[in-house]
Amino acid sequence: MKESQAYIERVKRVNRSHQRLELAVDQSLTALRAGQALLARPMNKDYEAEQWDPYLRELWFPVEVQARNIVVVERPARAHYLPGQLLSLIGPVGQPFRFRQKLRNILLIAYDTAPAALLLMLPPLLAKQVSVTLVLMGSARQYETSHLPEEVEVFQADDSLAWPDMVMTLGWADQVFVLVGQGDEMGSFAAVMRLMRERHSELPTNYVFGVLQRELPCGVGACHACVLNLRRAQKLQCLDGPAFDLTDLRLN
Amino acid sequence: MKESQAYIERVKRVNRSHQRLELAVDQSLTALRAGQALLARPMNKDYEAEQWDPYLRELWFPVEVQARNIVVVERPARAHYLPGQLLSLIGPVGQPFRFRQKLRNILLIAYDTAPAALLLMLPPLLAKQVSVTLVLMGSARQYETSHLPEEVEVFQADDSLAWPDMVMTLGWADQVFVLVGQGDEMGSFAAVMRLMRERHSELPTNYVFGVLQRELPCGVGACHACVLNLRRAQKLQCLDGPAFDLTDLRLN
Amino acid sequence: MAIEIVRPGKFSLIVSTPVMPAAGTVGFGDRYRDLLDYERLGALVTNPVTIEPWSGAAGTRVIGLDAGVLAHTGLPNPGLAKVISLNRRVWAKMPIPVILHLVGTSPRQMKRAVAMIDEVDEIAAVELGLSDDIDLDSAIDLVAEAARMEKPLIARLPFYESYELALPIAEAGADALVLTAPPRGTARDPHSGKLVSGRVYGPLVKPLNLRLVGRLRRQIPDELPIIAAGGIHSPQDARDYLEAGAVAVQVDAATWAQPKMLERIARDLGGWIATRQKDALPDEWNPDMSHTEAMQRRARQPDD
Amino acid sequence: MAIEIVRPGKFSLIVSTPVMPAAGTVGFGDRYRDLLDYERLGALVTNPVTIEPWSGAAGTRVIGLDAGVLAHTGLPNPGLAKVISLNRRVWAKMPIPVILHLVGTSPRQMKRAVAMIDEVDEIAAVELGLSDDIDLDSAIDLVAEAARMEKPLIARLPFYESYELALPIAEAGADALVLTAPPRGTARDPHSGKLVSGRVYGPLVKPLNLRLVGRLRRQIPDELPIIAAGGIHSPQDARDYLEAGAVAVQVDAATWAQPKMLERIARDLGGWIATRQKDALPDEWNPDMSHTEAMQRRARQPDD
Ligand SMILES: Cc1cc2nc3c(=O)[nH]c(=O)nc-3n(C[C@H](O)[C@H](O)[C@H](O)COP(=O)(O)OP(=O)(O)OC[C@H]3O[C@@H](n4cnc5c(N)ncnc54)[C@H](O)[C@@H]3O)c2cc1C
Ligand SMILES: Cc1cc2nc3c(=O)[nH]c(=O)nc-3n(C[C@H](O)[C@H](O)[C@H](O)COP(=O)(O)OP(=O)(O)OC[C@H]3O[C@@H](n4cnc5c(N)ncnc54)[C@H](O)[C@@H]3O)c2cc1C
Ligand SMILES: Cc1cc2nc3c(=O)[nH]c(=O)nc-3n(C[C@H](O)[C@H](O)[C@H](O)COP(=O)(O)O)c2cc1C
Ligand SMILES: Cc1cc2nc3c(=O)[nH]c(=O)nc-3n(C[C@H](O)[C@H](O)[C@H](O)COP(=O)(O)O)c2cc1C
Ligand code: FES
Ligand code: FES
Repeated sequence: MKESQAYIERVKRVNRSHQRLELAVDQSLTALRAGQALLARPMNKDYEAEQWDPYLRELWFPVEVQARNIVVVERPARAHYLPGQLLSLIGPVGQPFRFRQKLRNILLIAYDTAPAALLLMLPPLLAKQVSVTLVLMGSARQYETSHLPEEVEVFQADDSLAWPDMVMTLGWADQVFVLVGQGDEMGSFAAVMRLMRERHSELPTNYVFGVLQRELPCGVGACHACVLNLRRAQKLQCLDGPAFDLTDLRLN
Repeated sequence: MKESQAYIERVKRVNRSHQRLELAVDQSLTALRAGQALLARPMNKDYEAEQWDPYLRELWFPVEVQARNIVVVERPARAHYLPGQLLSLIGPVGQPFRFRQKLRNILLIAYDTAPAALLLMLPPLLAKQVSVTLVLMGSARQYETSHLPEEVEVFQADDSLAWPDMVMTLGWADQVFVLVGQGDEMGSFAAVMRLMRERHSELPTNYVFGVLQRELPCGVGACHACVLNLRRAQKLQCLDGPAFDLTDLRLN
Repeated sequence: MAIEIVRPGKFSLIVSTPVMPAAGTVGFGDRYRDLLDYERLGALVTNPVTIEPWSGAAGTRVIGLDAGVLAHTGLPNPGLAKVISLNRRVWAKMPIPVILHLVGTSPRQMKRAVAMIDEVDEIAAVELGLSDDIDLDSAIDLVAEAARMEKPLIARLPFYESYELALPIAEAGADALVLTAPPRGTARDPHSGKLVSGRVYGPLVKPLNLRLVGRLRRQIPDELPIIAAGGIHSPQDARDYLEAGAVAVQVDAATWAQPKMLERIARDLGGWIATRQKDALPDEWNPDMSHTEAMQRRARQPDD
Repeated sequence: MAIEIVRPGKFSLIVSTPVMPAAGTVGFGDRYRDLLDYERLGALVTNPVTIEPWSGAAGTRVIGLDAGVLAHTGLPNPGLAKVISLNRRVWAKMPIPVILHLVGTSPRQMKRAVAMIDEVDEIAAVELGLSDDIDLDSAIDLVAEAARMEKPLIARLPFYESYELALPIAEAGADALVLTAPPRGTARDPHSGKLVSGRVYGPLVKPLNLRLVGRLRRQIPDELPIIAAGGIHSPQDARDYLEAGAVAVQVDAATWAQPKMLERIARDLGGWIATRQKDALPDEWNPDMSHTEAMQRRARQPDD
């Protein structure tokens, strides 16, 4: 965890709804792993002239880490970024995703959110021959996936959150990661858990993880705005997250 | 007076302290004349995402109007501008400078401010063989003039506001424009008027003009933040200015 | 659409969209004619007017802040009589009701003002500005005096005192409340280094006043309309205030920074407000009550 | 440099720079260790602590605003006893005084808190947070009870009530005042569409509180130090408060957005403050007064 500076080197549109920013970052950030994020804000060389709108840092989940200290993030196309913009980055924020040792089939679910936070894991997993299924639910169905690796099998869930081969996918999956949009996260998790419970009478631990992307004011465990109630303890999204075992998270 | 949009097409440094922005502007603004200004603010295509820091529009005095709807402004080098930035412009703001019919020699004074607001008049005046003297006073003395037309004769005033050939320049000048920085404008004008009065027992009208560049919240005469007290009336910098006859302005 | 923005009773003030400029932001007349389509606004609220002429504040009056501005104009104005004679013709042409903002000074002066204003058909209503340091009794006396006017009286409450003043002012005869005037603050002029005190404008005023409006709406009688003001910089800001129970909103300094935003908000809520009719017209409202000139003038407008 | 930030008398609290984080912004311990050099700060002010454990607020707690943020954390904390046992070691290692922020609830609970805190040498002073809706009498009782503590008592006043509370609280035994807690406000969560009420942070709070500090400084006894808080986002913001008569300042949400800014402000004023010594140490100040642990611990530091 440190603060470093970066530049937006390139901005390119990847689909109707999203653009990718190539960031020239500090060496230390290239060690960043899937699940970990950056807290970013535009900055000004002259700190007395710092601008405060937008105010909070944005939570950016890298989708790609390239050679030459380039980290790529995916942002909504509406947002306005210009190459050459200086950024302040705090990171890495949070813990890497924990994958099963013998992971063979993984199910990724993006519910009312673009799947960006789930994309950094793709290259390593695919390299290890892990078969990846991505299911888009709710507003996530508007997300175009043509720019994703073709090995990834993509489904669109219907309004009851079901998708073709759902039963099979759920049966095969060794691990499930459920990424939800901001708002009623616990409600969205609960909805997905109902699907799961229909398949597995008894859900094992370390099987289905919920991934959060709430706004993080501080990102270092200081402001306590990201507290989560687990069965036995309170945890912080910024320090302990973004992924939590959904059998452990209090969903109501 | 209208609101229009513009883009920053190019940003280039002109001296140690300043940079020039080439703006691709609406056709209507190319009719803009020396003395008139623009009220500029960065804007966002998505107006619900409008950013409010900085808040007030900046008062920009064009230094050059080129073909192809390009207007050039000069800004401090500290300020951070990127090509491609979309701008909202309100203008033209204010009245053109009024020059004497048979103007032969003009004296321009920049006191505690860069002379940007006085530069747009140079090409037309020089074309008409008017000889131009520019005197830099106070902090204006740090302003490097190598990028200005070489026909312009530049002097640096000393701490008592005197400069070589002052007596001669004052004697020859048919008109004087005194541009002052923000802060104690009336005090700066008064100081310069003392110089003048030492030369001319009785100062004629339409001879020495004070040029103001106070921040203008509205620019259209609505907010009344730019009221000026003249001998016989109250005037507004935004509608009646930026130049006021210093024999008419209340300096205390 | 037609929205009643004053309490049921002797007067009525109808606007076609619940959005208007705040006092002090758009001048006395039509200074924004090149940048705004007045027809799209609910009403014109003039700059503050005093009975006697006031000269502007000396020295710096504007300090740019991070995402805001501090302004202390000193409310320069040539005095009520002059303001009327200078702007009467423009007001007559205005396609929307004209609300004159009157600076509350003394009841004696108020008496003179009332007499003058009652003569001016072009003025649809008066918004009375109560100074920040005013005590409760003086405020009540002022409002009581102003309420003798034959036009709707809207009272604009100061930011810090609005809790204490709201109910008493309502009882003293105000037909509607504006919550609130911009808060006073102090900032340093970066050029002169001097401290300047004045009014603070910016988006951050909105969450403060939204809370205030939400709370006060639950405390004052339903029949007394609240016009919300403070920090509105987007249509959503305005909708939030209406959701909180305001019948209309006033947009302030955002108009200086981005004039079109005022019109956008007005157009947006002009449609959205349909669902607010019930709140906008309290049930007790009696359709054949006497109407103001504004109403009659509106009747002559091509309907929008 | 050494600046006394509590009133002359039984206690003393010396800081080496008049800049500290505001309660609720940097946690209970050293959570900012990777991003801040604590040695450069004047003191650590902990997150709010309650006697009993509090769970965090449910649902959305953070809403980004234009140039600001609304946060309603619900002040989650494991309760005073646990907070002490969990952080004691970190506090002992802190190169700066530790000020514990205690949420004011009931005098009964306060009695228990005082007993616990008096046992903890690592706590240099207590900052008592008074809730926004507190009435004068309850506030006085709370402060009187807290003042029995054998440590300096700093009272943090709510934004809207600070005028009414300042003098009575001072007389009830506060050794310094923090002006003020972040104002409460309401904003709509763009994701859930729900209204959330909480504290509002942002640069625009500064001109409001600067005015307040300037006015109150002229109203309360000179010997009672004011620690200014609210909207500080640059060294100049902090200097303005000192100019207005504050002996020190607290930086709040700016630290979340740009952690280095807190340190910059502290370094900057650490030098600048020299010229403020006179204000910082009231004339009545008696150099051989008893000193707090903070003072003794500082003595062991390599001098900076
Ligand atoms: C003993 C105790 C226990 C508490 N426990 C919890 C807890 O477990 N979790 C928690 O989150 N909080 C808790 N609180 C805090 C409490 O619920 C309030 O959220 C908090 O005190 C803020 O209240 P307020 O009056 O300042 O908010 P206000 O802003 O005054 O809001 C009061 C109510 O009015 C509503 N409101 C405000 N503005 C508007 C508007 N413009 N339009 C419509 N409605 C509006 C708000 O949504 C809120 O419901 C507790 C408080 C106490 C005293
Ligand atoms: C009859 C009358 C005539 C007036 N004529 C004029 C006029 O001609 N021109 C004009 O500009 N105004 C005029 N005023 C307005 C008056 O001078 C004040 O400027 C205005 O009322 C704001 O006062 P305030 O108490 O709200 O300001 P406050 O913010 O309360 O300030 C009061 C004083 O404290 C100072 N102060 C505030 N904060 C601080 C701080 N943090 N540190 C140090 N000092 C601080 C301010 O600078 C100010 O001097 C007039 C007012 C009245 C009633
Ligand atoms: C009774 C009274 C008399 C005032 N007289 C003047 C005046 O002569 N000149 C002036 O600039 N402002 C005058 N003001 C206005 C104040 O300066 C202040 O501007 C006004 O109360 C609103 O503050 P603002 O201008 O910062 O918005 C007066 C205010 C009051 C209440
Ligand atoms: C007497 C009292 C009891 C409170 N109990 C709780 C609680 O159990 N849970 C909670 O989240 N907040 C509790 N709060 C805190 C409030 O929710 C509120 O958060 C606090 O007053 C500060 O507001 P903020 O969190 O918006 O800054 C309590 C506040 C008071 C005054
Ligand atoms: S974001 Fe501040 S504690 Fe997690
Ligand atoms: S800038 Fe508003 S009146 Fe001149």
